[in-house]
Amino acid sequence: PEFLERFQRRIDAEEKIEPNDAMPEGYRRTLVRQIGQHAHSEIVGMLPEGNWITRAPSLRRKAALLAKVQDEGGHGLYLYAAAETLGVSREQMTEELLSGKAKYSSIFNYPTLTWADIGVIGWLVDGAAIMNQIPLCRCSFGPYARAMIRVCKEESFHQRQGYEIVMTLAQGTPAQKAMAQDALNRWWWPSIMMFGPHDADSEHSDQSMAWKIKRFTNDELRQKFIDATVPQAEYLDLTLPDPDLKWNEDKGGYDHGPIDWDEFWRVVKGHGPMAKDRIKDRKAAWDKGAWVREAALAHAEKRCARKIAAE
Amino acid sequence: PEFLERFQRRIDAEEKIEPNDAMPEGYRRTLVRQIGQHAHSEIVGMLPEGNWITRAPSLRRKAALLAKVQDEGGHGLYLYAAAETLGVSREQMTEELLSGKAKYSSIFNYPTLTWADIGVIGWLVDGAAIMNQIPLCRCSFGPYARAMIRVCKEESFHQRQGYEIVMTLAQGTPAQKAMAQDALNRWWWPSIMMFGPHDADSEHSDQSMAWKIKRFTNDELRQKFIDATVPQAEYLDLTLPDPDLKWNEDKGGYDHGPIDWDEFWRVVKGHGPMAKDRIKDRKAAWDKGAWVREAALAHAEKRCARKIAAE
Amino acid sequence: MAVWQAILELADDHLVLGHRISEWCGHAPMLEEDLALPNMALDLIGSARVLYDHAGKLEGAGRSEDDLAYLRGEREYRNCLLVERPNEDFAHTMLRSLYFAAFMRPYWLKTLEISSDETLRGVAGKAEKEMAYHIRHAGEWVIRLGDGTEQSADRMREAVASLHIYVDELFESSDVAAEAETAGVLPVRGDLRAAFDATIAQIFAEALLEVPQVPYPQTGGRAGLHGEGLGHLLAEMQSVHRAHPGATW
Amino acid sequence: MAVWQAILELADDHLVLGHRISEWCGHAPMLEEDLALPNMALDLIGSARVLYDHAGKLEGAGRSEDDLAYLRGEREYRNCLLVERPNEDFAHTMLRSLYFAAFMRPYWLKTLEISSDETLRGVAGKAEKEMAYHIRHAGEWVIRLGDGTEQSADRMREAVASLHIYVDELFESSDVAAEAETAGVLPVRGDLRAAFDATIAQIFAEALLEVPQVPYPQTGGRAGLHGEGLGHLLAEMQSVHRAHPGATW
Repeated sequence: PEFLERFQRRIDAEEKIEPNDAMPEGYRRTLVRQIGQHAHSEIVGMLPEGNWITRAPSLRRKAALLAKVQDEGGHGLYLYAAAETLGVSREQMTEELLSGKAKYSSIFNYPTLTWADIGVIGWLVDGAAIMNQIPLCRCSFGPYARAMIRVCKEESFHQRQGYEIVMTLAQGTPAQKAMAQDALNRWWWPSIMMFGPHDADSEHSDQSMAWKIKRFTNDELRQKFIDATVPQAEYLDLTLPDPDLKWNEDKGGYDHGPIDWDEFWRVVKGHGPMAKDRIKDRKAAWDKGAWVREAALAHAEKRCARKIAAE
Repeated sequence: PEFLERFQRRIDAEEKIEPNDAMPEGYRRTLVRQIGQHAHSEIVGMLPEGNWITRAPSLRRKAALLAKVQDEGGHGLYLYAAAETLGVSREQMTEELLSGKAKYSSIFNYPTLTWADIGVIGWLVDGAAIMNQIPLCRCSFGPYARAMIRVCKEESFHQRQGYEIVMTLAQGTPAQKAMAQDALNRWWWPSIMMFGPHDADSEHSDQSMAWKIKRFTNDELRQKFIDATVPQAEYLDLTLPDPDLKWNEDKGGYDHGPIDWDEFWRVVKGHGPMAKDRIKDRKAAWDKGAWVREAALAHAEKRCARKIAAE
Repeated sequence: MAVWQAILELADDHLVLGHRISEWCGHAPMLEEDLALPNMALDLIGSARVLYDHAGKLEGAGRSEDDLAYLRGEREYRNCLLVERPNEDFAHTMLRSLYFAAFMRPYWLKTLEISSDETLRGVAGKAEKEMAYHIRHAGEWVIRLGDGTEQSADRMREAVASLHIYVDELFESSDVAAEAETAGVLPVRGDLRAAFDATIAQIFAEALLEVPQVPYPQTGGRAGLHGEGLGHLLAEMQSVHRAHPGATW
Repeated sequence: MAVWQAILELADDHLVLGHRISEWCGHAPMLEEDLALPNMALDLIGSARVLYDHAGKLEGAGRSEDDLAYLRGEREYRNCLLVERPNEDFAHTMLRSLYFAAFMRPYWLKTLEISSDETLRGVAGKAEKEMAYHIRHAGEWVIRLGDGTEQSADRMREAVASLHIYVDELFESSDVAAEAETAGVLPVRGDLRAAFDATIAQIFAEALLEVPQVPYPQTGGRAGLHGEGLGHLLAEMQSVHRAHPGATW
């Protein structure tokens, strides 16, 4: 209890907690879960966008998309590294992902159906992710905060790129504009849901706020996101698929229609349209690569043995 | 020797030899090799055409191509059955194919590069096959002769269908006509080579002629094929890629330019462009299907055991 | 009015499943199946052609069977999700065909009985028999694999776990289907559940398989909300046709 | 005059190999390779873009990089056969990249030295360094797998047996390439054999691999005589672009 108080005082003083510092078990556990989920999301997130690399309609877009998906892998890599500072190995986290024990962002269990999805994902999904992640750059746990600074910089580049793809489509042929509107219709609500349940129904929030792992509530972040996105959609002359969306002068923000929480929980619980396919896909890649990882290990050992023998 | 004479008399009297009849070992061996090769050719021949089923440009053509490739599988099946009457199992023949020990028609080691190839293969490759096979309907070995009657009927349907595809292309857009001409350029010489080396260089011919396994020489069949094909090409306003091709009044047939025998032997010896891919492809399918074949066997045994137990 | 769109759903089901099965061509586990699989594909593509032709005529905009098959994108395809599922292995492929045929056989029988559309009754008369064959052929394989080796039983169970979540969608009527049903042109999909369940129950019993509970069935195909595989299937299927606009084949 | 076509051959090599490598995306054997493989693909596609752009300008018919990449069919592509070979497994993929880079590195170095074409010297200056990295990265994997486990050594030998037959084509000059070489725009391909052989010999020695004799090398890519895989690759790659003629992306 005394320790907990001291710890909380450090947090309140905005001191960064570093891996070798003493920390409450709950703090550690929360971070391992959150960073792990975040890392897994980056890894699984490579799949829906990766689905369009081989069909990107221009070489410029193909290169940009490849680079983006690569960045996501990079985010995964440094998030795993941040989690590893808390004593959990990448191997262990990978196994938890593949066994279905660990979660990842539900948004990636929706399919990418047209090229426009690539634009809209960049614009909305990366946009929502940034809203969530900017406060994490000031997270009390040092390695996570530092990883997030780098992640956010790249994400905001992706977001601009996505918006630009959508703009090109919105200003393109009628078929292209329809494709953009269709993608927006499909991704809007899932993006809104990325901020999680309403504050009243959110489980982990209070303690995470106190520990400064979290700094804004789900609803606060969702509001920011909507307020930022509505004028962007208007600029593109695209319609957000929510007839209840309207400016509320009093609160200085937009009101939105009711969220379909049944759909939210269905997908969170692992019944999203692509849920099985994503894990099957990752598992197939992992299993198929086993012989390569084994060979790399065997070779490193041989080399090491030779070096010792030569000394 | 007395036996051989009696056997030859039966052959000369155009009697059919049946599986249970006594026959010279050489006769049996020649037939096993030839029927086996023929069966393998049908099986491997499913691959180059199968390559275009998923891309056939109209539903009518897609259905016709599927049916054609299925017929080839059917030919393989009854040719294997004919070979089995000579005491060699399908399993054994399959292993010889996959190990590279048994040969199949070299023509299938060329790739199908455009949709026009499907037309030209039907027209030329099936056309050449029919030339080779019609005399086999009178082959001295009964099961082979009977199988060939059925095969020839279907092949000649395929040949007309192929010619009709080429005709549609030749009368289509400039791009389609160019596609047809290109395919003809690539398949003409390999088709001509399907009849094998010149008579002077042909190994197995004489004995096969005496045994009435073969009834015409390679060059005779090649000449028939060329004479039949030249007017068909002219009718389509397509050019056969042989500048030396011209009518010879004296022999009442067309003369043709020199055949590239280096190319012929290269491909026969297993260095055709698709040689490795074809065998790899067949082997992958065979290996991937092992568990299915095992399960079918296991189930049949279980069922049998249950039936006995119930009696 | 919306009848042609309901027929289009049927046509898409048949073409997409036929195409998937045709992907096996030359790569089946045994030669007998290299003959049987194209047979099944041909039945399905044959029905698809008549259905597209009929839908195009009812639409009245001059679209041919090939226009409908080759010039619509993934969002315009209206097939159910089951038929677009990837081949995976022979267990998945056979189970997918069994599910589809176990639904379509009573569907066509009912069409014969109730439909006011002569062309559809014509398709139904032929297809009903084909579907009976598909049930028999695929069903026998499901039994063989389910009650075969340990490995084959595992794969069969895995196929059930993968594919059963797409079964409920078969019985859902989209708005356009409901219109066609009300008009007496096509049977009510939901009415066919008992027949389907009976077929599957019988085969699963012999195959030592359990019919799983599905709390959250996957749907969306009738609204063009497909999985990620269909786009690749169509990209390949339409590639030559689209590269030569307006050509005749 | 034919120089633009010689540059097109180069561009096709780079795009097709880059595309093949990009097919791995999200499916590499380890996360580090999920970063390294796109890097290699990006290098190649980056070079392809400059080369297409340059070829289009030299042709003078107003064709853009995307026109050249997306609107030519399989018979018009002029890449060598090596780069279109399927990914198969990680051993094949790494060996394919090693062969290509071991050829391209001296090619670009020589371009820097002799070419009269400023744009090409620009590409060469950047690409030479990238190819050095590809040799290092792919070469290290060839060594690790060749001298790793029994299984990995088998796969590596199998990759060599599959791919070495496509090596000789790298050093063949097509007619258009020969023109560009005579004009002093591009290096003579055949002159680079010694550099290539030295790179491979060194890596194979460490990887415990033998350089096979190839009595019948496979060629034809420069005449548009490809394998059956390229058509499928292009069907997929060009599908969206071709479905929307004239659109801007």
